[in-house]
Amino acid sequence: MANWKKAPIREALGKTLVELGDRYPQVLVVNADLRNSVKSIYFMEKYPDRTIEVGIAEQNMIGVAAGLASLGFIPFAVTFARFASKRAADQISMSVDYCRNNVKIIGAYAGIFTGAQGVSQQMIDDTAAMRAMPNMTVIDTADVHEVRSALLFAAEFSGPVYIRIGRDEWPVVFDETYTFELGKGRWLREGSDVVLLNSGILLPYAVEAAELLESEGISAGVVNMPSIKPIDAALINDISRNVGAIVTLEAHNVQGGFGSAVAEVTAANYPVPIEMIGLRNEYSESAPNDALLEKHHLNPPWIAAAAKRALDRKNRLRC
Amino acid sequence: MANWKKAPIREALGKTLVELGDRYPQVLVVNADLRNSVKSIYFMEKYPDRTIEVGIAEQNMIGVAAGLASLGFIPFAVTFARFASKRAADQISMSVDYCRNNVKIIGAYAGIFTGAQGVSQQMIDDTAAMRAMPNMTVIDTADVHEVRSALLFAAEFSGPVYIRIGRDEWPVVFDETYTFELGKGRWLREGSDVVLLNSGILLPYAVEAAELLESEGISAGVVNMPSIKPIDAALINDISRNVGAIVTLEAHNVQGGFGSAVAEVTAANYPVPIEMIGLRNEYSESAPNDALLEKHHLNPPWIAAAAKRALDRKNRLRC
Amino acid sequence: MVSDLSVLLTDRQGQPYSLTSERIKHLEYLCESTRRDIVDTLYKIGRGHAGPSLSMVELLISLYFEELRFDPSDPKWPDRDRFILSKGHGSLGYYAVLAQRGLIEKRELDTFESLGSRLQGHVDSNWLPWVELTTGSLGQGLSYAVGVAIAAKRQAKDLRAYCLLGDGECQEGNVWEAAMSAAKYRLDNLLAIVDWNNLQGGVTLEVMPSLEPFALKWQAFGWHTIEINGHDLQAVLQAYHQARQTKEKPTVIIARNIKGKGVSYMENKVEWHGGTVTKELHQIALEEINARLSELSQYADEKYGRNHG
Amino acid sequence: MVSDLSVLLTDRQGQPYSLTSERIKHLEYLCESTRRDIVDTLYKIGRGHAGPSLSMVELLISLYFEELRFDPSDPKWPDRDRFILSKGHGSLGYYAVLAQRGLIEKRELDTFESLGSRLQGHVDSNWLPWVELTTGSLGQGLSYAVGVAIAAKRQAKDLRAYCLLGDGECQEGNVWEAAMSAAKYRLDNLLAIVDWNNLQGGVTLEVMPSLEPFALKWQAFGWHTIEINGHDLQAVLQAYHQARQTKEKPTVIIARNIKGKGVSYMENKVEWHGGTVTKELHQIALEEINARLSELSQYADEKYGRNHG
Ligand SMILES: Cc1ncc(C[n+]2csc(CCOP(=O)(O)OP(=O)(O)O)c2C)c(N)n1
Ligand SMILES: Cc1ncc(C[n+]2csc(CCOP(=O)(O)OP(=O)(O)O)c2C)c(N)n1
Ligand SMILES: [Mg+2]
Ligand SMILES: [Mg+2]
Repeated sequence: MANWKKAPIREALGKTLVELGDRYPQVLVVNADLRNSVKSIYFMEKYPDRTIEVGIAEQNMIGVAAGLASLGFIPFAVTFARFASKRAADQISMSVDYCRNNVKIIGAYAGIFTGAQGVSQQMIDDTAAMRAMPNMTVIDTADVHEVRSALLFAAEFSGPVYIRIGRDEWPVVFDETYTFELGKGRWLREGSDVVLLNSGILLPYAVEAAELLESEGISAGVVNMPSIKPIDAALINDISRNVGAIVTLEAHNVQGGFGSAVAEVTAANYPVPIEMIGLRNEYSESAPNDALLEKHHLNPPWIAAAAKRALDRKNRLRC
Repeated sequence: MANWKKAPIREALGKTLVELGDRYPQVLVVNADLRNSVKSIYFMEKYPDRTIEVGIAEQNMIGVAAGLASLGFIPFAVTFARFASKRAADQISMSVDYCRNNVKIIGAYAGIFTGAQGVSQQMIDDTAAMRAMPNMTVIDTADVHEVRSALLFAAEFSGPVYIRIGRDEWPVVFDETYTFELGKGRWLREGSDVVLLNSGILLPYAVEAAELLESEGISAGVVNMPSIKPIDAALINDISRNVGAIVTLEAHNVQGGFGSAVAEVTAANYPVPIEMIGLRNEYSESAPNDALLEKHHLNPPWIAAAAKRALDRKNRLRC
Repeated sequence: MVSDLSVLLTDRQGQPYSLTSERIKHLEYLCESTRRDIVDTLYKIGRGHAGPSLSMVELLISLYFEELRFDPSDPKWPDRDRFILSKGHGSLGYYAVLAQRGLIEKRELDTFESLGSRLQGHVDSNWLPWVELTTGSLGQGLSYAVGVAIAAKRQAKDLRAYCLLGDGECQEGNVWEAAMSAAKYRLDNLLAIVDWNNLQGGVTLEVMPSLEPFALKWQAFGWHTIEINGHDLQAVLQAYHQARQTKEKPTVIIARNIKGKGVSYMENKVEWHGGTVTKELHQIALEEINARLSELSQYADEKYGRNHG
Repeated sequence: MVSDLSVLLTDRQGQPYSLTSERIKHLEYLCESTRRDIVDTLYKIGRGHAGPSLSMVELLISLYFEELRFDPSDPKWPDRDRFILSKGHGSLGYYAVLAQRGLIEKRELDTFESLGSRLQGHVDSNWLPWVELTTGSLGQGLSYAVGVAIAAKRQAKDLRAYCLLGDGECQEGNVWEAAMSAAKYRLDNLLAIVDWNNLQGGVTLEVMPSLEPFALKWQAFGWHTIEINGHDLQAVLQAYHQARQTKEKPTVIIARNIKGKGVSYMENKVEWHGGTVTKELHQIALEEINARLSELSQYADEKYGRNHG
């Protein structure tokens, strides 16, 4: 098994916000009383005059950010994914997405690995809501380097962006040279029987599952696809045609999220069997990450089992 | 072409609410200052004491409804789909869906045919958000009879329900005997080359498209599937296996909605080509319905063209 | 007889000017002319929110003819004041005011709500450059205006943010979130104007949650409040002026208005929130408005106004 | 020396009773015992919101031992009063109070936030039947309580709805929407209690939007307001009593509290919103609490209290 170094994801968020502040004078951070948790406190300490604090008022957070953007600022509205996506959903739809205001919405504490605090601090259906908005760019992130790179991208990119970000100490898959590319997935590992197509924080487990499968003689590729919208249809088509069996992975409900976005592409081009790893239309609970990984079947053995199911179906279809 | 009788959809909503009031003493209606538009005014006139009016405050509307449900009432929270789904999304997620409170959320003015009032009174991404919630039942409706039947179902059913409902005079496809069945789709017309799988208000155009296709020698089935969640996976599997080409129809963005739900099922079982009719990741605008049907390619000729594309792909896959 | 009202104000440029009764009469004329366009368009198109549009005519005419700083030739002039119509369903009235001010052509009103028109059912910044923010989902405009006002302060720009809200709209929690943060940031470059017409969408008012004591609410949220009759142009202009003088606090003008103002059968009638006019009703409305217009006709000339960029 | 405080109240059954100083002392004992459980659990589990939990101990002990009507043997008794902890992150304190009251076992506290535990990180009605509504997304509880109160009135039930909110939580617009509708429905069977500890999640208070003048806000929204020191048990009980006497209006108790109350190094320190204690810090906390407990030990006996269902 891979022996991962670990690094705390929210620290990467906090530090990268400071880096953005250093690089781009137009970048502001808009907080809704979660600076300590999401680590935007670092930005506030360095750039108090570029920090807006609205208190516990996420609807206002989004509207204010839209107004700030209209004068040329690049506001990063940073809070937990639940509050970032759901608490101000109509404001995001009207004042940000429809109007294409240049607001960056950072959904920290996305998914279920959020410090054992339970359902209200987790978020498993934000991707579904955000990617259904016509103008939104939706990105999920896997490790500290992808977090940093996605944030840098968002500052440069003109238009509304939503980024899902985890919280805890987490395996580091990439390194400093990693660069997020909009609308592009990337092979981490070749494979010809089945491809594990990941978006977000389950990436290390995809890699481990591929190793498991290899040990059983199954050639499993691993592709990382942080860009959920726009999605890399060309790469998905390649995989569909050339490999023909897919497992999608996300820390999100399997209904409506990344897996669903992949299924849309395959259905529209080359239909192939897909197994989806994620929350199986269920909420999670308060518990340590390991326990949740196991409970929700997000562990490498479960991923490997899903890969075998996909492969089986592919083989059956082919005869 | 079919020569449809027409009937105003929001009248059906208003009248059925009264019928619910007559049948079920526990039914309440919770309004947020849209009684005139959504026609819950009829209920209020007959049952003022069973009407709650919160004003223009949809977050409170949902929370109040949850509280009312906790004492055994069956509250119908009725407003425009935009405000019903997006303005209180976090409240719905926490206080209704997660807690399985017995609240019925009625999203009137869903889709784009909402009286030429423009984007803010339309709603094209509610299905995506609502169906990603683990406990929500999600229903889209096609005509006045389906509206009525879905509302009757919701009152009987225990648990959170979201129903999409249109607004305008609209072709009547069903009759008084029509009964909504949870998790069930229904054949309106057999077909062996391709199936038009509809959820919601585009149904008459699906039927017309099938007629068009017939005149061109293509056998197109029509299936109506108001129950988006739970979805009729068995029927979709039948169609996938026995027909092998699908066109989905919905007055919703093609990303994340009904079409996407169908694609999830096919990918998980029998992958087949799907073409999706709906908003093509775009917003609509203020205009008469006919103009919008044409602009967004929701008309029978466009549907027929999509069916041919799906059929083509099926044939190419089969050689 | 026309006399000097002896009201000395300063304009947005800081220049003193005296509010003469001619000037007021001229503005009154413009208001009635705007009302005519509203009812004509309503009749021609057969759709629109007449009551909400007629209610705010004086507020908007005063803004666009006397108060707002903007460049008529460039809707996106960076230093313009920002006006946000948070009650976006007042679109018809807003478009008629823009037409009156010459920012769009009057004949464009005939395209209201038709395919491809810039005049969407609710004001829409994707279609019409004079609109700062698409609204129609009530309760969102003030937050945006707060963002504008904070941004202006951070950029040391002298521009002001103006936001017009409905009274019913103030039932939205979003409005109070915005109000709280505006006070916190001491946004004296922000003016909220509430078109208080004591009616919203519903049929009868008694069943709605009451917003009173309304001024007290805003005061408790840290705002300076000014209450006026919002159809009294002099009061409106003085209130705008007073708001500009108020420092360290945002100001809200509570304009006590009449929904449907200026068309007798529409006044204070919730039925005229939406709804369309028959030929007969249109005639009645026109007669009423035309009568006032002819009374005011001697003040029609631009020379009585100012600021005709 | 123990003397009659000569405070005559009526209980939820309408029976008069006199608030003796023994009774108060007994409640004080229970509060300190609850505090001990809070810090013990925090130390054992290594997670939890200590400051928000310690802040509301007196409010909750008074509720669960003196005020609320419920059936200890049946959490779902239909006629029970409904208590909604809108500030769901105060879970640890809430669980400790339930344990103190014997509604859950004390040893269950050790399962806090572990897989399958009924004691979720934020109070959760899917897991623990004593919880009426899962919270943790701030600002939602009051609306639910409004729904309960309206429902009770329509069913002519004598039950009351109680909702405990954080002060920071009142920045949520949802709270003001709920407040407005509660006034409209004249919900005198609804009591909101605000745990005003003048701190929220953020590091420094100056940067947060101020909620003051807080009582004025509620008054402007149509509520009866009572301001008390929320650690003074007598004041708390009198306020609950007064709220029950107030007719035709909802009441809010603004309880001026101290975040982290009872553990010296936590008091008024926003650092202790979350965060965990070292062994040393745990010892210090225990010493402080134990000292008070031994002072109060003579009032430990149940006989000083009442309502031990
Ligand atoms: C969030 C939201 N909820 C509901 C509506 C539907 N709606 C449109 S206008 C209106 C009434 C507005 O009343 P008020 O704010 O007093 O404005 P007026 O029409 O009186 O000018 C309502 C409820 C909406 N547009 N937005
Ligand atoms: C809607 C929402 N936004 C943000 C948070 C994150 N959060 C949890 S506790 C807290 C501070 C709460 O402060 P206050 O209401 O004063 O309660 P206290 O901790 O002081 O008792 C915040 C911002 C949340 N739980 N819900
Ligand atoms: Mg009004
Ligand atoms: Mg607090």
